[in-house]
Amino acid sequence: MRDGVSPHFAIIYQVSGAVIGELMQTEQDTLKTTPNRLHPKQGEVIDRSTTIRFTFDGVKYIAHPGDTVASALTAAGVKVLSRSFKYHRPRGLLCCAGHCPNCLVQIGDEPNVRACMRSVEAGMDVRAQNVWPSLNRDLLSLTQLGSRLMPVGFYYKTFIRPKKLWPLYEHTLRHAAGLGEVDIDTPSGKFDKQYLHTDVVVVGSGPAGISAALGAAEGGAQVLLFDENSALGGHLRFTVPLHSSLPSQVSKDLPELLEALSQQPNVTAFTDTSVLGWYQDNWLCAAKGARLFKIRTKSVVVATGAYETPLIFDNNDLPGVMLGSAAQRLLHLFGVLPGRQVVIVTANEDGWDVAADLQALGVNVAAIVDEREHNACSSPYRDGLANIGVPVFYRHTIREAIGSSAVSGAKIVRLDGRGEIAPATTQVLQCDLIVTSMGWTPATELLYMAGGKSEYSADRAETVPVSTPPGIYVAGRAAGIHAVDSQITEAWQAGSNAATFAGFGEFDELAAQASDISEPRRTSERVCVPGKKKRFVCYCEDVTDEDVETAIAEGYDSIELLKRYSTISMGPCQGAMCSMNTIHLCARANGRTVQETGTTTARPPIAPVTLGALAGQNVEPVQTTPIHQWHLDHGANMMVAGLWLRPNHYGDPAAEAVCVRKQGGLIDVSPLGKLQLTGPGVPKLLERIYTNQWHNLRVGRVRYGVMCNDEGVVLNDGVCAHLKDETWYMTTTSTGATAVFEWLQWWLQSGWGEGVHLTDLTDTYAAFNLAGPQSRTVLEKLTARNLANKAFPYMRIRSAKIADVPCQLLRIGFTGELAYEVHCPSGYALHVWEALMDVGRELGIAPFGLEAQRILRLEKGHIIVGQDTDAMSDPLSANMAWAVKLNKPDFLGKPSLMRISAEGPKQLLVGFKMVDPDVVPAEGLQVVAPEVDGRLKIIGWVTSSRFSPTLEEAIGLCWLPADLASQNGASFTIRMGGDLKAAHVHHGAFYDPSGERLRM
Amino acid sequence: MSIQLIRQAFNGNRPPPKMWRSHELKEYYDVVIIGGGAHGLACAYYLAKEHGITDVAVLEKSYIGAGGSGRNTAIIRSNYLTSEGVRFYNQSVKLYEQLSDELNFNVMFSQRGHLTLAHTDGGVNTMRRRAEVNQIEGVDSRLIFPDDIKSLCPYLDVSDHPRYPILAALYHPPGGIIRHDAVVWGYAHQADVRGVHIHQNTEVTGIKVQDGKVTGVETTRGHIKTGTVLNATAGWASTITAMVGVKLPLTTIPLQACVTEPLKPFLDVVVVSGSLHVYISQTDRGELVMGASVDPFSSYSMAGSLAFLEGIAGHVLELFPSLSHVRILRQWAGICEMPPDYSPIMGFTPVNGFLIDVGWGTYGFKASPIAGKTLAELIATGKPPILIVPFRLSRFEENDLVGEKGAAAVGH
Amino acid sequence: MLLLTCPNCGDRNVSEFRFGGEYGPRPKDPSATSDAEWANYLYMRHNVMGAQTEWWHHSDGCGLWFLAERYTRTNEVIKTFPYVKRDA
Amino acid sequence: MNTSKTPIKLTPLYSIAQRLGATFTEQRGWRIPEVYTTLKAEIAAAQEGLALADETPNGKLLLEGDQAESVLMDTLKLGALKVNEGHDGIYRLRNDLFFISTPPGREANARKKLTTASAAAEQFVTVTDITHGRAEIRVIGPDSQELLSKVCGLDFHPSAFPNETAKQSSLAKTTQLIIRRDIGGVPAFSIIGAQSLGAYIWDTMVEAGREFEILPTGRAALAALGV
Repeated sequence: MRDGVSPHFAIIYQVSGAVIGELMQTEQDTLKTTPNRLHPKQGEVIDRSTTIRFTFDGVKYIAHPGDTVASALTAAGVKVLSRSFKYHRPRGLLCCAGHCPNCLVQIGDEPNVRACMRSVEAGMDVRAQNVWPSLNRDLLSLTQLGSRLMPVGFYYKTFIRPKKLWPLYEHTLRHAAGLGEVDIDTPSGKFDKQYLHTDVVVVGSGPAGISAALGAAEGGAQVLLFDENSALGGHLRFTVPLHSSLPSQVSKDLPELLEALSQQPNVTAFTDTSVLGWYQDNWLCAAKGARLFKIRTKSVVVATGAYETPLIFDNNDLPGVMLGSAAQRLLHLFGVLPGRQVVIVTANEDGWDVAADLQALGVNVAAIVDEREHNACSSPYRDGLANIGVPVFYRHTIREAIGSSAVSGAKIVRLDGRGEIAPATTQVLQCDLIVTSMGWTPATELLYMAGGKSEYSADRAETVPVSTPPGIYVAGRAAGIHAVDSQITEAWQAGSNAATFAGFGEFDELAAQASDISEPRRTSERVCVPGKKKRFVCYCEDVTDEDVETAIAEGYDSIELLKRYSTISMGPCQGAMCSMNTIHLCARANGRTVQETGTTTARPPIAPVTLGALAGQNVEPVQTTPIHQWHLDHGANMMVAGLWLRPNHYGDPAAEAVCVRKQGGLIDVSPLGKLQLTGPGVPKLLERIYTNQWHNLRVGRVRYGVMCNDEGVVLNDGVCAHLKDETWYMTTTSTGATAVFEWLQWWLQSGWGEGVHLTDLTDTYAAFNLAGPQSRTVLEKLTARNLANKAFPYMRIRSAKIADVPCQLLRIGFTGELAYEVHCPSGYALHVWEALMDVGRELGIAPFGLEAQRILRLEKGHIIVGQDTDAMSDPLSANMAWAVKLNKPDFLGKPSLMRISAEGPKQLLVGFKMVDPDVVPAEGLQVVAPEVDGRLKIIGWVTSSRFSPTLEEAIGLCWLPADLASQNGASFTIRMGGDLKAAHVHHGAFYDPSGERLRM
Repeated sequence: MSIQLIRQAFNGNRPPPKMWRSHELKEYYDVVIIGGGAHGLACAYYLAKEHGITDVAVLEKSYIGAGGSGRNTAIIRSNYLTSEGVRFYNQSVKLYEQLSDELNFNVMFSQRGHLTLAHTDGGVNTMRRRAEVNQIEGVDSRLIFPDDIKSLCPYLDVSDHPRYPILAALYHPPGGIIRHDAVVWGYAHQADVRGVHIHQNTEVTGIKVQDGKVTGVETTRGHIKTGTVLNATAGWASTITAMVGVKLPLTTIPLQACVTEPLKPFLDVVVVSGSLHVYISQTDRGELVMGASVDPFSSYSMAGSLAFLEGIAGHVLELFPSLSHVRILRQWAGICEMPPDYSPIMGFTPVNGFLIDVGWGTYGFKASPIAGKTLAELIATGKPPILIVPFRLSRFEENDLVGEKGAAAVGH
Repeated sequence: MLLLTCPNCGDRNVSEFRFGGEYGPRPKDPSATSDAEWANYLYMRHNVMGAQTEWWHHSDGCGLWFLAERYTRTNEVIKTFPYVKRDA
Repeated sequence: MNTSKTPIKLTPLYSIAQRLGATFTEQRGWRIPEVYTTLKAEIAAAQEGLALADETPNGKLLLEGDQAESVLMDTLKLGALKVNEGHDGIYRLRNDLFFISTPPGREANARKKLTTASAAAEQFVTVTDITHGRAEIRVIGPDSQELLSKVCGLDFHPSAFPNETAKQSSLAKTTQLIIRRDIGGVPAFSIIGAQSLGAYIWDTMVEAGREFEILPTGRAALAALGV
């Protein structure tokens, strides 16, 4: 066994009397004592050598390291830990295993903590939840006075009229509901995740789980063993298994098993780790504190054990009513007495074990109430307990728990020959603890998620697995096997089979078949004892058996409808305590069998898991350009653009725009998509994916192109340069780069790829656009290349060394000015940028950001795909008809565009100016036309708008009906606030419409 | 307090009235509705109530509300992008506002307000566009900024967050949440009262068509003769429509959701973030109900995925950093049939008598009352009401898609 | 999490892949299609609850677009295979 | 024409190293951290714990084409490689795609050689230098497998990911090429991905590696380790 395991046998016997004495002296007025703490005993998990303090609702308590909040409070005699969800009834420890809602508390800023699972830490601030004003005097419990008016689903039938009062009712309902509180100042915390890969996963480390792990590891498989408890061993940690054919040996089972495990290097064990779910292809998820594990395994052994099933009887939720296994956990793990005088209610030998345990540790067993006949009991303690005078009531059961906020007695009743309550046989027994051991519900969530199926066995009154998918194995109580020696032998085989499935060893058909284990019935079919008070089926939601009957009578008669209407099993326990009992009640009410009634779907997570653990370490990719730090150092205001962080401006975007027009500016456009296409097939491909012509583009030239999908919708735009004979260089929009790359890969790989290789160079080159009348002058100082207009005209590409770095220069730009786009290898980016800035600064060049670029491009009437167009826009409508050549052969979108062309676009994207030049209509505002009835009809909308610092007036782009858009100067109105503002259509660029400046 | 409850309280052992009854399958029904969800049951109810057509069978292969009706995150709103969408959903909200009263069953419509967050300039523009369209169509909806967002929802992190800053939000006061199952049960009850036969556990296995006209339906419980069949099966719509040989523009994709343990109330509005693919609200019981965008690939499987939980947890904490200790209790999935233009497909098909109410994607539950009502009118009168004309199947061939698609995709 | 076998890289978590939708070839001669045929190609889908042939892209891996056959009800993958151009 | 400075190449992790107070050295025109903390500590981290190094200057070529394999075999006398296998810095990523890793500064020569060879063989093979396009970060040390298991779903056990193999996968939600390149028996993995994501990957690894006391490691320590 490798790390991850901390054997719990480190027993420290010495009680540090001095420390406790000191504490008692100084704070005896306020500090609670621990009257229920037993003497040290073997197997306990607490460290008695030290004492730590914590508070519960402001009162100070002491605990030992290893104590849970619940065990420490029980040691101090605290019985009420919470109030119920609907009626605010007092609730105490029920399962002590983290499966029920009864001990949910707030610890500091953490809501809904299971007190029975959380170890005490010094200074912990534990508080009761959902109580007002306090746990012991919760006025909200008055709601039960009206409980007859609040049957199941009462809220569907009330507060309907008058309608206007519903918000008030709702407010009251909301504030009475809910459990723990979220503290707005909770820090985000540190969480992380880890992927694990293994051959076999074993879930649950009871005798079956450990044995299965050993069986699998022996075969050579790597095994991961998980347990939600703080130590390995499962029920062997707190039970003395006597129902074995080898009674003298099994008491040593756990130490032996743990020893064998520690010798086995192939097993890695994880304690305090809840397996949360099974997902497709044996993908498991588990949580250990702040870490989430994602596990890929070849096979799984489900050794998850069973939930002890509560009995439904009058006041069965009273603090002091506890499951047998809970009492044993308190006794053996924490040395805590759950009560002083106990009535045991049982239907199996497990109840007798608990009785013997309690008796031996000084609890007075007031009675054992066994619903079976005398001769059905085969407990080895039977005679011993009877001999020392423990009263035993065979063929009896409990009728009612007596007490107001804790148990003070038990009303028991005799059963007649048919198992019905015999009239006038009630007796009252004094006690402060009622322990029920009525049987088990196998914990089959994981099995069901994996596609396994169970059937109800009426003989056993339990469900037993009947089919498991390949690679999934079940062992131990989850498989209906209760006897420890059978658990160990069967589970070994299950583990071995799991290893075989994972590819270790030959499959042994005979050995693989589970032998027919004959198990005595341990579980009672009696789930409910009728009575006159409240009997809770579902502790989370305060649903009683009468509620279940009422719901079924109303028509919510299938288990799924019943669940949704009554909210049974939808609370924090997720059905662990109530699902089997509900199915029995549902079956009975419908006159059907348990098997016919079926179950609800098992859904992850099996144990509640924090959002923090699921989120893990914060990993949100961020892309930065090679000169990111320069931008930060120069006061850039950064903005998020897709995954990129880019400078929006450096302080004054309008001034940056003016500077570009007057002298020049430099913008970092490194995020542009850059794709290299090589091979003889490139021209043919370009013809197919762009809407315009490409075969005639000569080397050294650059052309603008629009890409559409087959719907004719604009996907992307950019330029493509013919670099060399068979080499082309394509640019795309920055946020569309990945999508275009995948799009091209798809067409290349699905039939259009002949003679074309595609390489993504987006990150290989940084790109800067140097724009403005001075740009040539700047560049000339850094290169030997002839930049004269004739040698290097508009829409051309040239290789050149800039500041001694080999670059590609593209004479293109979005700004409408003379401009050069410098593409240089990314590693040289800062060198080239700084060289351009150093030279440019003297000539008045300044850096500019995206906002200035948006102003400049709008002045030119250039569109931005994705802002001015959306997922419905075609290029013919979006003012790009000039880039569509419908007379060339097939290309993407052609049939759709042919149709749009034939029918004529309905809407057109067009420029506009405002009548009032100072009014800038915000992007997203609607173009409207008043109708005769005064209503407004929407006829278009504004996609882009800015105040142009160059023209000193508001300009923009908008969608308009085609007939209106096609009339230059036509008037229309834009709705702004309550007013309608007049605008008129503007055809062509707002600035330099003839395009002289970029051809200078 | 309702008389009904008081009566129930003091009636002792008398069983409460049945919400709906079981029936033998009849040989003939005037109308057969396939799918016992909110849409199918609402349609049956309005057929009976408003058009006197009561010889109606609702066939449900499982239990009523087993599909999307019981698996959605119960958000109701009408702040859509297009006029067609806004008008349609506004009528739906109006019907929802009266529904508790109309059905005499409290569906707990909580109009607590709905916030759609914008994290980028482009997002702000889209929200403004929606606010404007909404206002013009008479729907209460407006753009608000961080100070107002903070006061409506103090737990949201509106600080200068590096990754997904909250720049603005579309605030839609009439939006809210509802008890989704109650809508199903309420309609089922009132349809049952009016004579509609609700057949649960009755799966359709075939549809008979003669000379281009529907003549009957085959089920696991036997054959039914009818001349009118409505396919209201949402995620399964393609499988039912394939029975009459018609192909639909649909892809079925799971949509997942999850719920936390109950918490004391702290979140009073519905919060949605498109960029982070998350929506979150707190139920009256105190649980947080959270959903995301549809799954990354098509499927009819309703097994949830871990990737969904991981993703939504990260995104919720991005918005609400103080929720890291809050525990997820349960996850689930439903299936959605996504059309290409994010708008429903309602009305006639090439097969006479076979009508569809499909293409409901992730926005079907919100439309239940108005979809039921308009389809009932279509079935009763044979004429499509003006509200659903834009949603006809033939729009795809006519190249006249609905513009909701414009806002849904493309995110530069 | 579903495991998908990239014909190039082998078994990987499905989160490494991008789904490309149900397989449906582009009409051979788009200019000869009717509006209905073109709409059928663009929008109509079999959307079967059963075995579906579909496109996947190993986007976080080798960049291969390939085909898979998968049961859409259970997500069980029957097989994955590289696309082979049927006729040039 | 005036140029004041000699061009120097910077990696996407340069600013991070500056902030950490690294001393720098030059490697084939690249400015690269020499030492971040102390040479001794960095060597110890690599040998006994976990170290993180910026190896972006390594040359990186892509060789694409159906005949790429035969060109490689002809020029380099290379034996056949299966997908994911590597030899002498040549890794097969797909049937028609190879990744070639060279020592810093050697990429131009390698490229020329391969281009000439494919031209001579009249094969349609494309050789592309992507050295500047990819950040290359190496995690070194006994804990490197465990560190990677926190950010990537691949199985890093030597049986599943042997030395000198290369896989492309998702790491911290980004696409990365991961090559196992042990150093003198110490496990080590090179993570090669878009340079624009380099700083993000570095920060993510540092955060995930905190529990292992991960230490940035400079050129000096790598040299001492024989890299």
